Amino acid sequence: MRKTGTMKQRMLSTIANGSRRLQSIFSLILLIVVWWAVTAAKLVNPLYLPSPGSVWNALVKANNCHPITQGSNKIVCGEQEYFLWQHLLASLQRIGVGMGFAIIAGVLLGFILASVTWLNRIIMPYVNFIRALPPLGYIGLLIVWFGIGDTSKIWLLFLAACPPIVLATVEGISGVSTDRVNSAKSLGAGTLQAFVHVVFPSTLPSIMSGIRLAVGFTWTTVVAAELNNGIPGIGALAYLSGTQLNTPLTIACIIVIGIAAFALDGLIVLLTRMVTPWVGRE
Amino acid sequence: MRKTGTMKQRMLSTIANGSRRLQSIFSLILLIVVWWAVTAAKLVNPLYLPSPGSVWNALVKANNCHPITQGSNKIVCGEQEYFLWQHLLASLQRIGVGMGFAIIAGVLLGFILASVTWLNRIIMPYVNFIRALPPLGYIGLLIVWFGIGDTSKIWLLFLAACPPIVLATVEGISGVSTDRVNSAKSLGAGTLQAFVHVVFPSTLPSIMSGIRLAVGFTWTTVVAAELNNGIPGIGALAYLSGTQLNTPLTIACIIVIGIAAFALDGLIVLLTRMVTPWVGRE
Amino acid sequence: AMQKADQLSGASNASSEKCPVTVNKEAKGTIRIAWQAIANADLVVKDRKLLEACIPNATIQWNQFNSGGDVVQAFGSRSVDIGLAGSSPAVKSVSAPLNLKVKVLWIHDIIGEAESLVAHNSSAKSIKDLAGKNIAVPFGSTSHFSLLSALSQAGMDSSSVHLINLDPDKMAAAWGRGEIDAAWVWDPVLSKLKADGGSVVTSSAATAKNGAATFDMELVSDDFIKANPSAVETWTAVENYAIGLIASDPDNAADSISAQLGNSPKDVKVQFKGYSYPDAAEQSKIFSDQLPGIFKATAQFLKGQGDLDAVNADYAPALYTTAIDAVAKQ
Amino acid sequence: MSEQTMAWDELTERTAMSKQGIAADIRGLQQRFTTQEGDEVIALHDINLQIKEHDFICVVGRSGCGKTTLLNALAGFEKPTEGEIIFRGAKVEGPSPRRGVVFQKPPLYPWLTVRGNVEFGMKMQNVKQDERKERAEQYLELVGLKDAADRRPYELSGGMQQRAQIARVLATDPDLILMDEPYGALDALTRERLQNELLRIWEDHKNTVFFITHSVDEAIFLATRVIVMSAHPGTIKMDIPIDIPRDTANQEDMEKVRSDPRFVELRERITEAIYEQDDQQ
Amino acid sequence: MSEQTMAWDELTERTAMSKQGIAADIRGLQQRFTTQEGDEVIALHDINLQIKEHDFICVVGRSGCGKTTLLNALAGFEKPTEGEIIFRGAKVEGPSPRRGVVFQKPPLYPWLTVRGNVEFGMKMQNVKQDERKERAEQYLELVGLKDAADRRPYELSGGMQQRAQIARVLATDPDLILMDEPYGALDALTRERLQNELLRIWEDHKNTVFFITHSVDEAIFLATRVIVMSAHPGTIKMDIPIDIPRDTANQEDMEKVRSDPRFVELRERITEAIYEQDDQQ
Ligand SMILES: Nc1ncnc2c1ncn2[C@@H]1O[C@H](COP(=O)(O)OP(=O)(O)OP(=O)(O)O)[C@@H](O)[C@H]1O
Ligand SMILES: Nc1ncnc2c1ncn2[C@@H]1O[C@H](COP(=O)(O)OP(=O)(O)OP(=O)(O)O)[C@@H](O)[C@H]1O
Ligand SMILES: [Mg+2]
Ligand SMILES: [Mg+2]
Repeated sequence: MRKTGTMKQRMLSTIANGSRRLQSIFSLILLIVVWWAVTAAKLVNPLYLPSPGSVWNALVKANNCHPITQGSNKIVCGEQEYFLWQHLLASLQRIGVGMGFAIIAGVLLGFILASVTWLNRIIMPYVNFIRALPPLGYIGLLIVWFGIGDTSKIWLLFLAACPPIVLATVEGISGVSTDRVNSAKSLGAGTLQAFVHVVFPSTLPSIMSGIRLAVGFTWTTVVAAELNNGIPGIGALAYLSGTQLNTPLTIACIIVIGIAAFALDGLIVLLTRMVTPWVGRE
Repeated sequence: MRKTGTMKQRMLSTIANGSRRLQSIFSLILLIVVWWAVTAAKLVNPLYLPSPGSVWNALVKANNCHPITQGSNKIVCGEQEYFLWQHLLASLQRIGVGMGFAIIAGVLLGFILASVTWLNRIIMPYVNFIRALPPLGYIGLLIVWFGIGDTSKIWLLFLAACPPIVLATVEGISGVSTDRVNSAKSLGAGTLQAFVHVVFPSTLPSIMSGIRLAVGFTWTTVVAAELNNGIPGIGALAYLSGTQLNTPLTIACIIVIGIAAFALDGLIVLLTRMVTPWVGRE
Repeated sequence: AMQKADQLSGASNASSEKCPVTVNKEAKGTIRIAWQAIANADLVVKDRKLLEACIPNATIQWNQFNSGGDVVQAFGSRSVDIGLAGSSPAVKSVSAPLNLKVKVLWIHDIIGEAESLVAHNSSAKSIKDLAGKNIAVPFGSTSHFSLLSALSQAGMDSSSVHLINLDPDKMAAAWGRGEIDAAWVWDPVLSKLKADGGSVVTSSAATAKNGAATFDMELVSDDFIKANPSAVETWTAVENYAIGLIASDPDNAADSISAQLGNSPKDVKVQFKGYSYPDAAEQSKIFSDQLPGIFKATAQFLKGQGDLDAVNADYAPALYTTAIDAVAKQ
Repeated sequence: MSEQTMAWDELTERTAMSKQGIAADIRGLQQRFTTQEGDEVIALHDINLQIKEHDFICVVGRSGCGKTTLLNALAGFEKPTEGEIIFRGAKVEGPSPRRGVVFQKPPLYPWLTVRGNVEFGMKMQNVKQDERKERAEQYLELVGLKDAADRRPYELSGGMQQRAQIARVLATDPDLILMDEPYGALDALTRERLQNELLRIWEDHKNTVFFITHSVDEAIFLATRVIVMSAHPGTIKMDIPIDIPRDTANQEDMEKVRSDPRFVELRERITEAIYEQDDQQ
Repeated sequence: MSEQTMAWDELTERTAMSKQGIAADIRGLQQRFTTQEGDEVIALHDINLQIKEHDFICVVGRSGCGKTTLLNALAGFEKPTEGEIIFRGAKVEGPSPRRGVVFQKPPLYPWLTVRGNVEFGMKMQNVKQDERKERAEQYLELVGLKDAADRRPYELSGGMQQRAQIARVLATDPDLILMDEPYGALDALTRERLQNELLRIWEDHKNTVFFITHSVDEAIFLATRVIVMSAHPGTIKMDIPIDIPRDTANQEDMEKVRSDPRFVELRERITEAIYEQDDQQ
């Protein structure tokens, strides 16, 4: 009786899993079909919304070498001298470095601001200030200070990613139950130990959600960061192809950005579940 | 004895309050002094970091009428035909409308996605997708669909603000203690009532922090939104003055954006404290 | 740094190019160049790696920019040595309040029909017919300058039309939706609008005739001139060779440019017609006879717009003619 | 199966059950949990129990033996891994206002005052405002929270929070009252008063009560039937009717009951049943 | 004033206090809260209490009378509104590992297993790993959680969580043990076992214990001194030494003690003291 129960359950869960995957795939297919139908019926000028086919072609072309015109013996490889995946990789590197610094600095700053009240009063206004600054407004200043190389781009991504992490950390800490901290101190933890062993893990879910938001944020900032001298870089490619009215390539870039961001986000969600398994179960 | 105690406390708290305000003012003054010293010592080319004085002049000029060049009898008012405060007001309106729709749609969508699992699986990927899209990448599509008027700008701000609110709502709901909901249902609440009377207030702190992040986000997007046909608009002014290498005005705009954003943020924090007084006290 | 796609795939076909002018073995270090996506000989040089071949001991660094303003900013932060900018940013950079330590080195092209005013309504014969209409133009561009000049030449004022700041790639959509009545713009958008029922009202060629010429030019920093005069000369010689190619072998030149722009060689050849590409000999004359005056006029116009604080007494010191004159003699 | 989609034989069964006066029927209930380490915990195993209308059931058992798990299943909070529970003829599929629950940890709503919390259930059940106010007042008085009615839950002591929860549930007058150690955090007098009030309500309103406690004395005082559970896995070890007459109005009677030989005997038997497993743990 | 910045007369006072064997001295303690509505609640008023070394103090009183508030003040969790507390000669200014606290609601750490939680305090106090492991095992056994040692706190029942917390605190062997209704959620046998263990530890290690309970019987069994508190505002109503001899090892002795006339008398007096205020509430 118990065994069949388990088998039945296993079967059911396999079916459920399958249907779950089906739903996602179905939703994707639906989107592509609608897109295709709209373009096939010529409801929109292909200059603005090219067909799925031509976007796919742009994607393939951007990852291969091909003659510049049919029959010509001049071969060009990728777009703007780099393959699309190289552009993506370059942007990912910048985001990775920027996020890395942002996580370290944001969490540290968050902890400091949450514990030192007077520093909080002095620095928090600036964090909130930076949080609202349009990247396009101050990228010029960053270029002036850090040059047109990767440094200014990474600074921009860093400045975009840092404030949400600081805020999430501060908010997470203010939400830590005082009983937990008091209990740790009564058990012999010093201020530092209580931080490391109790406040930090209690804040972890909040920090992770801050990181998640920050990564999304850096993706939206990547075009602004790569506007000048951003090649190779997927944001720069998206912008440049737009100015050349190469809409299929622009849309291919946007889709690639979206998919990469989506995958990265999934990774973070997975990681979050791994490091904070207790969330939602208390 | 008790009375003096209270008086002493009141005095102490007045002093503390005063010193708190002093700290903020002090931090502001410090920044301006450092800024002034750096520019006065000519450490940086004024093209990139103008002196506080010239930024102040740009600010004053942008809010007044003046002859176009010294001695000329052609009078211009403000910058780009509008006073700076009019630019700010125009942007505030766009942000207000975009945020308004984003709050309504984001919270509703969040509630729906949190309760209907299959819809979540279908729609959530798209929300995460949109969350990562660079505004500069898809503003073109919005213009195709909604024109170069305010509609496309408001759409952009809406699309920037919506995902953080959806995420915060879904996350908030997943964090609601099951005991709370079960208790409400056992007390006679239907699914809808349990939502309105228990899930919603439990999620409110999370929603408010989502809104707070979203507003910051819209500010960073306002330049991208106003890049095309954005006058009057403080984002457009900041960008245009940047391309014209009018750095004092750019910095004045950025500071105005920062201060407006900071004030709006303070308002939201205050509102949050008012509507969720229990946070951090349980 | 990342390997380029052609190296990665082994399809590299440009590195075999030989230096067409005297090889400069003297110049060393890094030469930082700012380039923009404009159909002129600079892209031929870049595509064929001519500078790399002609200055073999230096590292050539190509940095892409989107507007003259950005390039000027990069000069200020000492991030580039040589860079392409339009004539109005060039004038701004050497006038107050910026007074950058840069000189004008080269004219890549003189803008003619390449930047034109197209209108929806074919009955608009002159800019006067557009009074009160919506005209789109990217603010701060050479087209913006030409449009304002055209308006003032016609005795109009910027307030007699409704100017809309619009990126070129957004114009087609606004055009299709009927949100703009006219636009002053360049290719590929210009061709799109013409194909989409637009008719040309006037062009930068016409405004140039009336004394408001616009150019794409190369700026070079004083520091770089001082440190590497020979490299500056080699650069000029290479550009001169490439400009010659546009006239002598337009097919191959168009192939190179289209490879850089990411469009088709056919489109590039159409664009050639909108510009004139003076060689070093012609430029030598333009630099000495016309440019100081044109710069002064431009500066006066910009000052009237409130874009400049003061007009220089003489713009000749802002021009670097040594290299052009030397190359012109060869 | 919900009440709407009942088949014919279930309907007849239901009629039969109500004729026998059965309020809830627990059939072959098993509840398993998988821990994070991957171990399987069998919290309840093969529980069969029929709760009659107007029963006052007290459940006792060692800490961790599955009492709360059983109560959660009855309340409809947790789907049984195996087996089912029929309440008033329909399968339990979720929470219902006919089954009020007093939780082990009071889930009060911090955005409402204590009074607002007590009124909450009545508001959900559309009790008119006047009546709601009156009944809230009455129950606040009953649990001794009249003075603290306008405070927020987080401004109450642990015992006060528990009392607020009790008032909130009792004010909605559910058919089946499920209580998880409701009086554990209360002092003896408050406890006695609330015990008596509960008995009075139970007698007046003819509710059915399912009451978890650690006090065998309390169980014998209150119950018409005591259930003893044992752990590993949680099963029903003893199901014993209590037939000692009592007069709740009379305090001194209580003390007399305590020394009643039947009480002493019951107490011994139940205690023994609870602790038989002792050597195991 | 912290231990570092003691003035001379305080130092002499401290010496005097330790000579008299005073562990903690509560002087004119008042604790006020302002509720959200703006009302002022005087939770404690003018509390004066000297706790001697090796005292076993049990605090009883009506729910909401201020027991937890007093314990919080002793633990150093809440700054007194007025008055002060001197512990071993130094003013209490914050939590300290010398004063271990068992909370009313167990604040276990969900990122640690039960074993991890029990080891936590020892780890903070740099107990060597071997000893830590051994002691954790020993205390887990003591509270009957050996089988559940690798589970997470949220996989435990309410009573099991409470026991885990008790093991965590006792394993660090604090000088002053502050316990807030530690045994309220436990069944009688577990409770008895833990009571005996606590007494054994108290006798062996000569700790001082401050123990809040609702059971007068428990108080008399355990305490050397029972404090009765009354509410509105919270004050000490009675402070009574307990001198009934007991042999914790002998279970049957307990039952005998229960019928000791001195026990019965004490029980009556304490109960009366607790409930004198009854008519007020
Ligand atoms: N944060 C607070 N704000 C306002 N009032 C409070 C607060 N904390 C406690 N009180 C009040 O102080 C009084 C004493 O509370 P305390 O928790 O000390 O009671 P207790 O004796 O421990 O009760 P119990 O036995 O129910 O746990 C209560 O009336 C309570 O309402
Ligand atoms: N989510 C869970 N995951 C794993 N095990 C669980 C979970 N919930 C409960 N258990 C286990 O099920 C058993 C029964 O738990 P339950 O809460 O029903 O006990 P209880 O009888 O109410 O105990 P107490 O008197 O201490 O409250 C316990 O061994 C507990 O560890
Ligand atoms: Mg339980
Ligand atoms: Mg208490």
